[in-house]
Amino acid sequence: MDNFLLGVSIFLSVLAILSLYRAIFGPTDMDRIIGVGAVGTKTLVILILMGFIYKRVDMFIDIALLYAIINFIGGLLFARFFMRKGVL
Amino acid sequence: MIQRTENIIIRTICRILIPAIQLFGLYVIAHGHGSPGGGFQGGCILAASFILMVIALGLEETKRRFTEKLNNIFSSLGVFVYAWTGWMCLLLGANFLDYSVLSAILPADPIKARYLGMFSIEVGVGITVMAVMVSLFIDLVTGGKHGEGL
Amino acid sequence: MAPVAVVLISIGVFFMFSGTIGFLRFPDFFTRMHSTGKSDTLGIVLTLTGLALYNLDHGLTLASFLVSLKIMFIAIFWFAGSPTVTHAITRAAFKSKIEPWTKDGRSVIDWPPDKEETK
Amino acid sequence: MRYVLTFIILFAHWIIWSGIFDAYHLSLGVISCGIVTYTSHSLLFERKEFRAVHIKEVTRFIKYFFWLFYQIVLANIHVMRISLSPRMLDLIDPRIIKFKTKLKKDISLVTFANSIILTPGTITVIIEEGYYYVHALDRKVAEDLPGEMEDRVGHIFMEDRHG
Repeated sequence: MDNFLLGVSIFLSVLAILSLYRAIFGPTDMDRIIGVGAVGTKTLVILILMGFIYKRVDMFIDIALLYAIINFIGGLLFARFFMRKGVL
Repeated sequence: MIQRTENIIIRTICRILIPAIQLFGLYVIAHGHGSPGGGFQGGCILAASFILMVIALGLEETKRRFTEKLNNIFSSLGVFVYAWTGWMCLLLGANFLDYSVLSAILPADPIKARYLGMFSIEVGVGITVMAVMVSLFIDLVTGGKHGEGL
Repeated sequence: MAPVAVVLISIGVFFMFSGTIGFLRFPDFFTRMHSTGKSDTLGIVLTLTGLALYNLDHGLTLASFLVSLKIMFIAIFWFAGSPTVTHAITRAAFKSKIEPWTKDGRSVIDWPPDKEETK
Repeated sequence: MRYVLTFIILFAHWIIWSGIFDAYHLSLGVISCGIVTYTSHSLLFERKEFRAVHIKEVTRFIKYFFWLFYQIVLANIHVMRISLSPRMLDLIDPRIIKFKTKLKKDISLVTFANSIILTPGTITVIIEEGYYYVHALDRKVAEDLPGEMEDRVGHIFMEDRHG
């Protein structure tokens, strides 16, 4: 089972790197934002998987929840920041 | 002035999520000994909830809830708590922040007193970090004028 | 519990994979938003449900049950938060005049379409 | 009343997160929940009084949630087929459609908008004066709007009876 979880987290890392392509080369600013957001979703799952692999789920779960909150607030703030002269 | 968002979705969801985020920040401060986190991290999460409030309800409403005066009081209160926890140890004849001697004035044995001293330090750090982060954010987004911005 | 968890995690990861592929292939911003905002949400919810079930596999104690509840709490948080972020970014893009990619050039149409139009 | 309700909800969250049940941590939990209740009770509940109808709303919402999850899975498979297909550009026909809604309350507008967003193939772009602007990925998903989902959301929050 541990090997399965490890494989899943490696696969997710590959997906995160693929999403990073849009974050770097995205034609518009908004593409970059959702690229970063997509990397964030994969990182969230990887954090919990790491908790299972290191047998410290109760510890990593707090970090994952914090990561989810930061991702949420970051997305909203970036969306608001890149929309000039407007109210979100 | 950062206006209240006219967008129903963001306003409603933020209204529902802000209390949960604030409670999570307090949880991180209170459980700093047994799980990752502590004063600084918890203070940052509390500040994040206020940033969310600025997005959802606007700067004016946020300032009515968490006024400039309250902000100043909080940012010095945290340092006050931190410093006096240290000074109490000094006054009781030990080193700065050597909590175990606090058992002389607290109804607890030295191990429990060390625990409580650590907790009060974390509360002080958390309060200061929250207040300073919020005022930093407001100053940054408005260019220091607290008027136009973002 | 473990086989169910494996199946759920595999399906969730597959949804995330298809979301990433769509994210790379779709032609413009709005269509990319479709694939990354949605498939990732369903993928995360399925994966976290699978992990919560797997966590209960080591023996049902109060502590492990609470940890599973916490994992489900993250899933619910994501379920409420992710559409909001998607909406905020799409709205910001629309307001800052990013043109949607369409086949016939008419980006905004009334719905349901008029009778003459469908003929 | 809303103070009590907020406190109970927050304390349930605290118990799930904390997982330590000695007097010290529980008293910290009571203090923290008290602080958060005092600062943000008006955020969580806007209305002041509660009636028995609102319990019914919660149960209906949970029922609706399962139906929505089923729809999400169906629509996800549809979008997955599009995004993995080699002839992707022929299959999609994206456009922004605009339709009038009959929902009025804030909470039902938000629930409907978030349901539209969670169902793949459609994103709510703007809500303006009773009009929804929805970006749809192809014609098939656009034809389902507003449709059954709006009726169900209106049924949860009792739009027709002003409950």
